[in-house]
Amino acid sequence: SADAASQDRVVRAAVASDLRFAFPEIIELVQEEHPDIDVRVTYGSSGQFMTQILNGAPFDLYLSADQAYPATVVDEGLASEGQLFRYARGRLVVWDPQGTLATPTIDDARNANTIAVANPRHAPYGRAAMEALISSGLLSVLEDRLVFGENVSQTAEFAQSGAADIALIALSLVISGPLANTGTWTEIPQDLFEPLDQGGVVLDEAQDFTAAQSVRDVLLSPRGQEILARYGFED
Amino acid sequence: MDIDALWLTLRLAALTTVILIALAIPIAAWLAFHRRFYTPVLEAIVALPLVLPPTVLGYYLLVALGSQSPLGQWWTSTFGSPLAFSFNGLLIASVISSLPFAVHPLLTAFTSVPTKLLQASTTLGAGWPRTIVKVALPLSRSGLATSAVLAFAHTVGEFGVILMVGGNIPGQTRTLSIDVYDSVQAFDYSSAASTSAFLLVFSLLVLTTTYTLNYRSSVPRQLASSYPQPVTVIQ
Amino acid sequence: MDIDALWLTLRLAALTTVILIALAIPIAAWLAFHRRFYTPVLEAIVALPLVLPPTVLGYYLLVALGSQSPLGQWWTSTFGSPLAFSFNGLLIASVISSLPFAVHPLLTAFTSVPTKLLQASTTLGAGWPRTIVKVALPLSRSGLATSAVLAFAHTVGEFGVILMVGGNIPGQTRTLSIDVYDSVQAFDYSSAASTSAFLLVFSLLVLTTTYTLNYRSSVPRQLASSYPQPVTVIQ
Amino acid sequence: MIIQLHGRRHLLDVDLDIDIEEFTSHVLFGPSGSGKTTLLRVLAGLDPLDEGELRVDGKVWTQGSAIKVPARKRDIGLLFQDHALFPNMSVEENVAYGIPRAKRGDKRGIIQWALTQARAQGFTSRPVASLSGGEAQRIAFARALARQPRMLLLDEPLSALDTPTRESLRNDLRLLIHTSGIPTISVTHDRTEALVLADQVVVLINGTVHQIAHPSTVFEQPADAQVAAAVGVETASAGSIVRRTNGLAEVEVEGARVFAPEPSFSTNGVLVCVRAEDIALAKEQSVTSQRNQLMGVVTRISPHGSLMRVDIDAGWNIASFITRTALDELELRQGSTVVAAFKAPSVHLIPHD
Amino acid sequence: MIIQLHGRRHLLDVDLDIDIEEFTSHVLFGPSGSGKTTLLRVLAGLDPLDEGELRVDGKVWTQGSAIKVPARKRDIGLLFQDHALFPNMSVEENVAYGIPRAKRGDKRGIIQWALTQARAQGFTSRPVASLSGGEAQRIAFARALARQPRMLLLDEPLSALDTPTRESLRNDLRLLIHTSGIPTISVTHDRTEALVLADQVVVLINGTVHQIAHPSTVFEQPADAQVAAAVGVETASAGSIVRRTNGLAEVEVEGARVFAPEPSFSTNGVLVCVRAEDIALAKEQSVTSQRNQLMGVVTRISPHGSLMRVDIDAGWNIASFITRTALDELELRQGSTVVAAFKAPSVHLIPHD
Ligand SMILES: Nc1ncnc2c1ncn2[C@@H]1O[C@H](COP(=O)(O)OP(=O)(O)OP(=O)(O)O)[C@@H](O)[C@H]1O
Ligand SMILES: Nc1ncnc2c1ncn2[C@@H]1O[C@H](COP(=O)(O)OP(=O)(O)OP(=O)(O)O)[C@@H](O)[C@H]1O
Ligand SMILES: [Mg+2]
Ligand SMILES: [Mg+2]
Repeated sequence: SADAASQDRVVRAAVASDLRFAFPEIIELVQEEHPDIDVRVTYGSSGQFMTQILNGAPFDLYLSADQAYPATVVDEGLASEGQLFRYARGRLVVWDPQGTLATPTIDDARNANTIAVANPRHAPYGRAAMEALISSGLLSVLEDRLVFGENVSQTAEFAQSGAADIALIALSLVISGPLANTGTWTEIPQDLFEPLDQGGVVLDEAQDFTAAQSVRDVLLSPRGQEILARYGFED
Repeated sequence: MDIDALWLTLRLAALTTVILIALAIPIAAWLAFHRRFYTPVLEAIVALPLVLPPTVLGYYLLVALGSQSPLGQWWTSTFGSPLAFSFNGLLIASVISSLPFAVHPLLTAFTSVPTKLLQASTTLGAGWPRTIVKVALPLSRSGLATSAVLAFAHTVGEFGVILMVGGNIPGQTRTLSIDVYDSVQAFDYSSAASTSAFLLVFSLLVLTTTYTLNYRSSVPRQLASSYPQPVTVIQ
Repeated sequence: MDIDALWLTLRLAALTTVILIALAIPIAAWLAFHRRFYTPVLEAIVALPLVLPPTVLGYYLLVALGSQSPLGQWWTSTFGSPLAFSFNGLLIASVISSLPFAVHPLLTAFTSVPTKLLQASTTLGAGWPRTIVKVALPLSRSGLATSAVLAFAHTVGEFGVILMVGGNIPGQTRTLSIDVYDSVQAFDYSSAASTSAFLLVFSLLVLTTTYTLNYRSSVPRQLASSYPQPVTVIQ
Repeated sequence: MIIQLHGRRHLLDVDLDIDIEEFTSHVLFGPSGSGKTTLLRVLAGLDPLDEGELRVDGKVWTQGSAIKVPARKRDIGLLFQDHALFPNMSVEENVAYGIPRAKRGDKRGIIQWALTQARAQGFTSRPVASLSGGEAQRIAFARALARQPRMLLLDEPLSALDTPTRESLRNDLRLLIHTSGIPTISVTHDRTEALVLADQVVVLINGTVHQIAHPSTVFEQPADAQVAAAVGVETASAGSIVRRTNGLAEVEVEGARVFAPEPSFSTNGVLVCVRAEDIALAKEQSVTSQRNQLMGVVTRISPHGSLMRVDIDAGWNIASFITRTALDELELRQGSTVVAAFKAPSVHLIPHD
Repeated sequence: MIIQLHGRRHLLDVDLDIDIEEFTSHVLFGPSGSGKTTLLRVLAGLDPLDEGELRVDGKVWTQGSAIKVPARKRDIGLLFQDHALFPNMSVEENVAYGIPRAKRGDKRGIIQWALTQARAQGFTSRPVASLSGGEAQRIAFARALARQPRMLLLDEPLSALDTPTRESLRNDLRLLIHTSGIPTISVTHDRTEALVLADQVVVLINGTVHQIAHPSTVFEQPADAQVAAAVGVETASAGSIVRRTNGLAEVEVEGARVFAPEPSFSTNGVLVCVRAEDIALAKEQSVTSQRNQLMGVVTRISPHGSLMRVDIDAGWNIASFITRTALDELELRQGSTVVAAFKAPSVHLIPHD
């Protein structure tokens, strides 16, 4: 990144883990449209980002996996209401990493010994997965076969390592990146859980506020939304 | 607070400590008393579990213990239940991840046992095992206590490895430390604070008791009377 | 591999080790040689950072060092840059989280220095500082090496605290262990494996060197010639 | 320097007032386990007292369990019974350790001097672990000496040495103490050592001081039965005074009668002590100045250092040291009849029972 | 049991063949730093050899740096010079530690017996840290003994004891060795100890064996100048044989002429040794069987144990031990003229230069 050094417009983005595979393409798009902007990304847990932002973490743009965290950041006075935006809606799938089932459905969970879901207490996909299990009346049956990952990535690792039989995780993880060709999956109907709307915010303290807004604009642009769609998000 | 988690944590920490001490004694004795040119390498290897981030160590352990691994399969076919996401799996994982803390302080203590006393033991006809149990170990009480304390405390506080290998199953593999972690992630700070405070006070009690007992018994009974006053070795 | 992260890790681990050793020597000496009825409590307190899960410890440290805290605000107003999410913040956090590993082995070693030698030193007119530097410390080489090795290895492997306090900012607070963690989260197992392997091999070299030097110099030069053969204390 | 120690510590229970400048060289003499090391440790400030106090020149150094002047400020050179050399240092570093800051300029010279005094040149740069027992003892002595302290406490300084080295070091030590003028308290078990070294001997038995006197007094006129046993008076038996005339006492002891100088005390129960070297042997009784001439039978002949010890049953069991030459001349063997002759002044009476 | 040690270790470099059953009690005698402890450690299997081998009854125990029979299988009771008691055990536990499994049934009895032999009853349940130096030494001895090993190696077993305890323990030890029949090698610096204990003395100087002989031979007829120095022959000066007649040699030594038995060697350069206790003093020359009568002047009078040492310049500087009684009778003081008389057989010649 020899020319990155010559750029002086830096945007430090805290990005939810489920965008890990999609976001690099967004950055390429930013480069194309604003060659002078250098986007530096940190992927991680949305909740942890919020804690850090509340304690002064030097981020300019925060892309969360839900809408509540960015709203809290606004409530705490670190961003203005007007900077809140919604950029995507996540999709939930049932994933069979071994590929023994051609089209694994949520009902196939009945035959699994161990089902991995993200921790519903703090991971948005975990909450959604639990709602889906409740709506389909499976929770009482499966309750003691659930294992809880710290986040969707770890939940996928439970299954990918062979320790869990199936996992309820984000679509974005199984159609792109290293897991793309592993196992089989089917989407869980969106009416089984509250929508996984993902929001973000540009922070007041942003080093280069307009540049951060530019990145947001690229993300929300049709070309940006098209990329997200390819990586398993709805708008 | 979660009584199940407390009970589980206690059982795990106590069992891990007992197993670790049982393992650490022969390992440390061998490293201390059987020096070869490669001994420093082995000493370093024992410290290695520390170098990997716990989650990563946990991932590798999960792969090694999971249902796809030979060990995991053998275990399942022998004992009827899988090793990953079980208490036994947790135990193995925390033994491995706390091994350095158990071995190294004991090794230090063994190294400072005067060689002449070990030689006296051998001229009196004692072999390795007797010499270690009767001479080296009693003279290494302080190292043994440190080993036990560090192993216990680290197991109580460990969560990366345990989360990965255990899957955070309530009542089965959810320890207090995972509980605190969950609370923090879920912004339930009051619950995190009360559980943390409990953990700290409880550990303080256990550790203080260990140190006090160790100190008491390291001063021979008959000499104790000569220490009615505070003992300051150097004025 | 990420050269920035490697360099950062090295700097952090080396500085942490140096600071910890400098802190551990007086603390351990005081605990070992100035025994009072409350000493076991202090010994236990030193072990407490271990009991909290790293993320939780990290959270409390973040709150203590962050922009909302008096310390954080003072630091920012004095040094012009925030403490949290900076290298200095990381350093403070890792010093605190690795403190037990530095203090306890050294404490064990100090405890086994023969009292008579300390007394000999005082009758020869030496006070505390000289006695510790010239007598207790050289006779505790093995404990000192263990302290340094555990502190170093633990800092290299630590990620919970560092992730929380540092925020995983590339080039600033992203250490190798966070890098590995990131790779695992991104299912980039080959990169995780190669970085892990590097970490392991690198640490093995550092630790082996430490132990070898320690062992070499603990055998007085003139005596070394009498150990051309492997040294087995007990046959 | 006046040392006043009145107190208890473990078995030790002493009332001791000595002036270690009047008599520069004190020897602490007593059987194994009598509290000699404990006493030195209390003086050095390494052990507190269970009760009582230690004053030096009127200043309180230790008061009960409180050590008022810490060891490092007492400016004492202590030679530990088990040496306590620093194993992490070379010989030279050990000796240099205690040299006060002010004298560091001439460090090399002081080290050399101390090593020479201790007869320990030649292993300066050796690691301590490679020293033999006797070598270690000499280095420990050099280390205590190199401080040039205001008081030297030597716990069995020569016990690990061979006879010739010990003899010459013993003489050197005496000279050193007197030329340097450093008051010294040495612990020893060895009679010759006490005789050569001491200006004054303190006899410590079972934790209490039994006698403080000139060395020859201690060995020839022990104050009581325990001292007699401790200094190894070969013949010490209970008897009773049957008559006192002209400054002489006639004593009945076992089957025999002997004459002794009339004691100052008035009790008649006594312990009759005669040192074996004061008893001469002859073939026959003769007219000499020797008051006591007892006829007896040789029961045992055994070597004793460079002398021979002859045990005689003369009614009373007595022992005599004679030279090998004399033994040959007298043609003694077990069962021979012999006359044991000794002057009245050689007989020392101690009140008893 | 035949011990054949041919090898080097540090300074030690010996060719030693001894039968420790023929002579049950060996004493290893030599100056400080001569390698005695090293030799015992090699025998016990604690130290390897730098080169060479150790065989016992023909079986290889140590071959160079390889210890073929490990220490714990050698069935040896070793008393360490610095005791090496286990500080974590009581006195009793220390003594019990080495009792073989087979004999554990009578453990209590054996402990009692060993403690009694070591004169160490009375502190059985004490922690080791509270023992005095001499007490620790006796416990260490009891611990080595309680094993009832097939060989005892005692490194200065009595050095920390007071004279009376040492004397009686020394006699007991001799008795013990002979009644139990356990072959023993003891290290000592003390001449009386060697004389009392040894059936045979091995003189080790500077790492090499200089003489193996009966104790009285070693002390009266040292094999060479170093042995003479080590055993502390008080007078040993270079001289030369000027005439040999009738089995007598006339030797010129410094300014004097003395007679000695004609030696078996033919060189004329000799070291003339006379033990101080063989020299009698008289006021005047007289007609006796004593060949050598040298007139001289007293240069120094000093105590030597229970005797007095008188140094005389008779052209040749000689020393004599006499009793205090004799000293008084002769009315000797510094500067007195005196005749030193000694028989020709007391003069021992050693080839020299
Ligand atoms: N901490 C202690 N507790 C109980 N008794 C002790 C303690 N320390 C020493 N003693 C006892 O006090 C007595 C005196 O010990 P000390 O070491 O002063 O003797 P010592 O005269 O130096 O003997 P030695 O000549 O054998 O060295 C001994 O009987 C010893 O066992
Ligand atoms: N590891 C070593 N390296 C070098 N020299 C050593 C070593 N160990 C011992 N020596 C030397 O070997 C010599 C013999 O030592 P040893 O301990 O056998 O003497 P010793 O005859 O027992 O003397 P002492 O009567 O003083 O105890 C000493 O000069 C000693 O310094
Ligand atoms: Mg003592
Ligand atoms: Mg020795």
